[in-house]
Amino acid sequence: MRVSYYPGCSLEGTAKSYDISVRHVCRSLDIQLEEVPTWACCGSSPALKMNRLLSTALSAHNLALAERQNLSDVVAPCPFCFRRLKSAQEEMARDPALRQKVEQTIESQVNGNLTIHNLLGFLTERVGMKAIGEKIRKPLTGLKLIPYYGCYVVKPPSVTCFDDPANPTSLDEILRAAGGEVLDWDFKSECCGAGLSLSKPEKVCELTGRLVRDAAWRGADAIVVVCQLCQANLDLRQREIGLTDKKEYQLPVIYFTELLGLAFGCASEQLGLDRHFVDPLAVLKRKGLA
Amino acid sequence: MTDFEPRIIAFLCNWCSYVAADAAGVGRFAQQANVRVIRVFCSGMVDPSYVIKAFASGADGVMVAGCHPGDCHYLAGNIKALRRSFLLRNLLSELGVEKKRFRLAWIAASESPLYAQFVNEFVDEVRELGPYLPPKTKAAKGVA
Amino acid sequence: MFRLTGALSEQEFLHHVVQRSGQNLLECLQCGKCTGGCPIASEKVSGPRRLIAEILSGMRNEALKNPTWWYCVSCGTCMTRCPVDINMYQVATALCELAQEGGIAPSERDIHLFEELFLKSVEKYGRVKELRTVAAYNVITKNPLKDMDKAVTLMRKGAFSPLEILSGWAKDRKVSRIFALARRTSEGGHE
Amino acid sequence: MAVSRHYKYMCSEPGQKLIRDDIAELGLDHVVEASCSPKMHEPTFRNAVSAAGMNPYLFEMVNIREHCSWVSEDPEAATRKAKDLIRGGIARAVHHEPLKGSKKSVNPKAMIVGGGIAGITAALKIANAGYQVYMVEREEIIGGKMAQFDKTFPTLDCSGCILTPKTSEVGRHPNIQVLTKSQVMDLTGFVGNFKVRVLQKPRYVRTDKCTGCGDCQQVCPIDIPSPFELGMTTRHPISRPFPQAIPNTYSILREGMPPCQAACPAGVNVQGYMTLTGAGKFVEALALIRERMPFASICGRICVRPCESSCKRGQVDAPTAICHTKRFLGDYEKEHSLYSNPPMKELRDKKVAVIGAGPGGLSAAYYLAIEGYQVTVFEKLPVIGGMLNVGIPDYRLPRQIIDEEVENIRSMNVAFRTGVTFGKDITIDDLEDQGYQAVFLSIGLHVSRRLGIDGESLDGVVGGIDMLRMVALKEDVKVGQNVVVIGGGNVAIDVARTAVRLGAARVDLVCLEARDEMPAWERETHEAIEEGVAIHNSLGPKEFVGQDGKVQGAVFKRCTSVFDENGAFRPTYDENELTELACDTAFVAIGQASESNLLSNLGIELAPGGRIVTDAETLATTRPGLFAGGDCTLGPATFVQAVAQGRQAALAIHNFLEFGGLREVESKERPIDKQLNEAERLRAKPIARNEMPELPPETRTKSFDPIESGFTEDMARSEGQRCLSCGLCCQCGECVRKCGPQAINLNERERIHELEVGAIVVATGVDVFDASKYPEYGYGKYPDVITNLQFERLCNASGPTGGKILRPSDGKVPQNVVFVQCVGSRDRAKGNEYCSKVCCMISAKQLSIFKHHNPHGQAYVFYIDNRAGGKGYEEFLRRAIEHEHAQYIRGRVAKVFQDQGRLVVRGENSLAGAPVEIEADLVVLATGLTPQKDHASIARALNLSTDKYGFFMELHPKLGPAETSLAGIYLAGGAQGPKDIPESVAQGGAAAAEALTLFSVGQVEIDPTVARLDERLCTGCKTCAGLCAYNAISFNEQQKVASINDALCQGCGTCAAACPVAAIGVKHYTPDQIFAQIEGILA
Repeated sequence: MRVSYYPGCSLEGTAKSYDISVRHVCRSLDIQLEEVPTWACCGSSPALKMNRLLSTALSAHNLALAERQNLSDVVAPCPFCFRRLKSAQEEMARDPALRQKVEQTIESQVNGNLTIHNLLGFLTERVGMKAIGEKIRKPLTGLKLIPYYGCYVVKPPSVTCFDDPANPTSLDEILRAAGGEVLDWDFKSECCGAGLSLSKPEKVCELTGRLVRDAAWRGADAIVVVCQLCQANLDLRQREIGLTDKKEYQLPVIYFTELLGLAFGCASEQLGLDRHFVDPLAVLKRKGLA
Repeated sequence: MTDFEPRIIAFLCNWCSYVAADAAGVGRFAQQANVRVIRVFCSGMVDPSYVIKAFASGADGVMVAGCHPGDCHYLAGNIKALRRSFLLRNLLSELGVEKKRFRLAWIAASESPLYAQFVNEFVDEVRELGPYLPPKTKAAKGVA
Repeated sequence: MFRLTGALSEQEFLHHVVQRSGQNLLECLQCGKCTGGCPIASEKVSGPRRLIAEILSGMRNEALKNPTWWYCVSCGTCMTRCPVDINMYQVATALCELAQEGGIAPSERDIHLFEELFLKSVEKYGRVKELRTVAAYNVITKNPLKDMDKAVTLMRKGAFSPLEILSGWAKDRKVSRIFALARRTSEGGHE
Repeated sequence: MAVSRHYKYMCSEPGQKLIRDDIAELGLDHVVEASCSPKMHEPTFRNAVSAAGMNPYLFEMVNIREHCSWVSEDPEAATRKAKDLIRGGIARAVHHEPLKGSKKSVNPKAMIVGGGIAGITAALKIANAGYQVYMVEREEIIGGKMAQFDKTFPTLDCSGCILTPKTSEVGRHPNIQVLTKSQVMDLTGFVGNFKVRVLQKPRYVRTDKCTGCGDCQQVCPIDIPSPFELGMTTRHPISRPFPQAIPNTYSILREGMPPCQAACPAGVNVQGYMTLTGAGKFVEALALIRERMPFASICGRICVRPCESSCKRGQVDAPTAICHTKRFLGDYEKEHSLYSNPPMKELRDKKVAVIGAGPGGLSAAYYLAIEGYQVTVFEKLPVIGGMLNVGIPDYRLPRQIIDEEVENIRSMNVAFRTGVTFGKDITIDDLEDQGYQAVFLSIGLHVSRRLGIDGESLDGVVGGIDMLRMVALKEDVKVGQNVVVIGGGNVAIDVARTAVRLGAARVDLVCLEARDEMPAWERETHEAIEEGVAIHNSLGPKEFVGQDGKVQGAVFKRCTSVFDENGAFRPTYDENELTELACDTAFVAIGQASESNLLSNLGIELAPGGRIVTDAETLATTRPGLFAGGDCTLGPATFVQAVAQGRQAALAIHNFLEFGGLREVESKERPIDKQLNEAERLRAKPIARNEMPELPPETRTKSFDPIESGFTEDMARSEGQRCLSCGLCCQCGECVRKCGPQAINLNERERIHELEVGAIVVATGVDVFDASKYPEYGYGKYPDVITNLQFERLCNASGPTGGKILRPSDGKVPQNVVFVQCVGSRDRAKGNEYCSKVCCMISAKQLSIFKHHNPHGQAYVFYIDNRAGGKGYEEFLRRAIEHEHAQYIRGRVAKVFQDQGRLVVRGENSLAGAPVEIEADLVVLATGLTPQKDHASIARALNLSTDKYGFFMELHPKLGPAETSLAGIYLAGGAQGPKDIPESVAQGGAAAAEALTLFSVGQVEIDPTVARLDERLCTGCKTCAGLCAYNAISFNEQQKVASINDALCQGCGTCAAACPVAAIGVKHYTPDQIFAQIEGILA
């Protein structure tokens, strides 16, 4: 299977391990990721807030680039990129005047005929659990995992059209398929503070603190994420959270693709698992997984 | 004296005061739990001997309540009760019952808060008086 | 004292927000389910319900200075749960644009700064240069050593290379042009 | 005790089965059940034990819920109480005997109290089922509050369009009799057999004759704020609220007799003629006066004016100048020669003699002449008018005025014979011989009372009224230079002022009374002082001194007090403190007496003072055919009293001659409250009292010229317009004269109907909270702050603005309308904690209507919560916000104020967290619903209970919402609690279904709990028989014992309580049972 691949800025920056593991997992599943040539940033939250047209135009620009690849599907591992692409395509379809304005801005046509996937959705819906299950070589037996979806992949459902925003289960299914022990919790799609990491770190600590504490209380070995913002916010703030609690949190925050890669039998260092702030390898080793 | 909890018998007319007492319940108008209600058709039905009997049997107070004058379900039974009460009071004082231990009241069906208030005031007053101790005379014997 | 006289102009602000956002705020029930679930709402940040109340009441200044839409991380929780399907991003965008047009200074300078730097990076290179943006932000906010310990750890682990900051990146002229065209259309394009 | 069981839901089927099974299996013969009130479930359990074959009266129920658990805060004490009660119940049950009730048929007629939409619904359903219905409505029309609404929510149906078909159906339904202006007085009987007394106030217009043409209201001179239009426009007292009203006839709003008329001894319709005068209808005004006072000109000059003292305008500024206005009318008539005789009956062949041509005699002659009698007036004096002529000086009442009024009477075929002394020149027997069939004696008091002190016979000491008479008859009166007048009454003042005019240099008036005790009219006294009369108070005459038989002075002693502690005339003196006044003439004006020797020969009863004794109503003396009135029966009385008695005598003589008996005089109308009310204060037009122009003191003492020169036409009219119309309708008769079908009867009086019905539906509805209880909202202060009911009228096509929403202050179309919610709802401090339920929707509806009228207007609503619980309600409310763009501001309004002439509403925008002010053109207060103001009297009349607000209590809040604790009485509509129209209609239907169920069953079971007599004990004292209110006890003469009729006995037990030998007891409430219960409780 060949699909367009839109990694987004982070995946070539701080979330390198996400990119590495994604590519690895897809390769294992015989999916050929064809990176959208000269893709640009989706504008993310700042563009969305500051200028609606610009925000839509940036996504449309990327869609136009992707359309030229002549593939029917595009996959974006970054949930926000995914949402922006999907939202732009949908808004233009609904509002011809907007589409016209956007096309004038990007100076090219957008057909709007791509199927846009987030990675999680792509794997569960397009690839299927059966195909994933068949590839498991090293089940994650004994690993207690907290599935954390974050906001962007499921909310708002009118845009994402994916899973249940209040209680999503796709990640659970994948982790279970990979042989992990999935813990239930109520914060699957609660916010981590997202783009406030830099400007309002205290807000991020407040939001992630709740997540980390509950995950620790439930006895998780790791929090599994699908978003690089979630990963960063959860991974980097555990010391501050521990300071208020007079506790030391060492809860690894891992991309689901990294775990899937492990289960597929890949070596941890090939997946980027050694690049996280809170070291996941100790736990994985203890469980005999790394 | 503070531990004393009086026991009071209340004869309530079926049409007004008993309804008021029921409505006081529905409206949750709190009352001290010292009053024991006996339903009668009309305040005019309350024979003076009932009142005397109550005191003789250990009541510390007795109240009779009926409809307002002019509102009696039986035209004027309450007026008859009123007339009778003057004589009854005299009789009671002969028996050593303080005047304050007996009360006649007009409480309409609509006056449930008033009923609760009346009960509470009467209980307080009788509590103040202390227990009724019948004199060991022939008067007490006469009605037993 | 906020006084209403029934003048048509009192409804103007509401109309602008409704028009730009495409969201019929008159439908808002003021139920507060949005603010109840809003991750950024706090004692200091009112959250969407109150923000809409201000817009509905014609309280232009209060709404445009309300930090809520600055804080908004577009998590989408509010609109996921909204009983009348109000899309708060659109409202936030409309307010941001109206504030810019009205020359109202951003109530949250640090957020604004980060977002500016972010977009600057995108405008120039077509993509956001994370480390460079962070470093610029820390320098401008006079806190250059912020989170340095973490950066060092991550660098050591190979999560990223410090060279990224220094290395010259190719400019994306196409994206710069999109920025320019979008700005031009936005400025002149609104009714 | 065979078995004791505890079960949580004993009234449920499993619970009842438990009882039935126990009766069957254990063979129980008595059952005691402790749970809720027997008022609630006694019938349930009686049925249950019956089903198991036990007599229901062997069952006893103990109330431990309403009387214990629900009212006790101490669970342990409550448990003790419950145990005591249960013990009592058990002890009592032991004495229960099997009883069997009888059946009584149900009277299949219903009474609906209240003619609003709930009552109308109930009435129509019952009537359509074929049963007779009485609808008792307090107001003049049916329709209730709904008739005032413009549209209904949420469909915006026209309220009138859906209501009027219903009201007209009621109006013409053969099974429904509507009693308007009626109220329930009291109730006796029981379910199926009620007797209700209904008080019906007069409509004054007969519904069967009125054609609704409206001619009457065109001539009605009075405008009052319309209650139906909530004061936003005026109506005439004779009117109908709107053209489609049912009954579709006119009626008159009259509060009762106004205080002026009530105060007038002659009962002159003051309000009537003042109103007519105000409207410029002078001739009609005079005719109205003459119905009770033939002498407007005279009365207008000399009346003591009790009317003015009681005039309510006096509580605003100054009383209406009634008397001067009346004088104007009389004078106007003379000036313009407008007099014509009143309509007179055909001359009868009956002669009546009037003795004495004073005011009483003349009045009698006048009214007798109208009735067609041949009247002859005999007068001792050479002049006609009695004391008017010889007792009142010219400067107060010119002779010419008297002559002219007498002339009018003469023109009515009344014969006058002057110079005829009764008792000397003519006797009663003579009169009878001459064919006079009745005689009215009105001879007055023309003898001066004497002091009885030394020197009284000295030359120069003269009786006061003798002096006045001599002056009047132009006889020679010697008045010296120094005059002393003794007396403190009006006669004394007249004498003193006459003496001044006759040239006395110094006039001293001496009286017993202190200045403020003097019986003379203060105004007269004041004028006398102005004219130079010196007043000496608190002096009693001791003697006259003189020389050569001529008076030279008078000696007085200090009077220490005039009246004793009971207010009786009993002067005491200090004999040591003497004062002497020199004089050459002394007038003694201390009172008048009759010629007692004349009266004593008549053979009629006389009072000790020599006055003739008469019947108070008919003025008949003890001699048949001889009537008497005026001073000779009353003692010194006023002119107006004498006139009143003359008319009274004329009516009595007419009755005597026409019917041969002394018929009771007409029934009196109830007088209205003397205290000024707010409505009257608002009605008071800002007109100052007109002052009577009069001669200055220095001019007037020079002659006997009249002091007062009279009112001008304008003055009289403006006085008429100062009248507050206290009685509302003034009964001027304009409408009566105009009404073609002669449907109006102003003499209609209240009536009491005694109606027998089997079921009663109470649907008395709601009132609207009085918004002026929120002074901070400015209701009543600012005309543009109105209630939502007023707003309904503003929208209504038949309303005060013809359906245009215009603000009251200037009639402009409002741009900003601010609705203020919860005015009188959800406010414990104002006594209404409850939610009125309908106001949220009313405001949403009203602002929608407003926006339809004025699409560019802006509506604001201050609310606490939007309560839109009903089908389509929330959607309607959202439309108001989303489509009508009403700005809803969450927060209770703090204040409504005026800021530089603009109304401003201030409150918190609690959702935006900031106070806000709104400039308003119109503020609409969404006033809450309250019980009717007369809820307490309705509750007492029908023995119903109410909650603490005054809403009627239903039998059960969930399962008996349309029933009351009294079987046969049902509830519908807002009287039970705030409701909207569909709920009221639904409950009206439910109440009708209850009544119809009763009628359909046709029978009710009568409690067998009636009195029972033990004949062996009965001593035959008959105490019981006299006490029984139902005549159920008779006396068996043969056996000498009482006998009780079970069918009549109601079981009240009064007889039992009174029986000295305890021979009577009420079944189920016997002394044995009560004694056992007492012992059980106290054990």
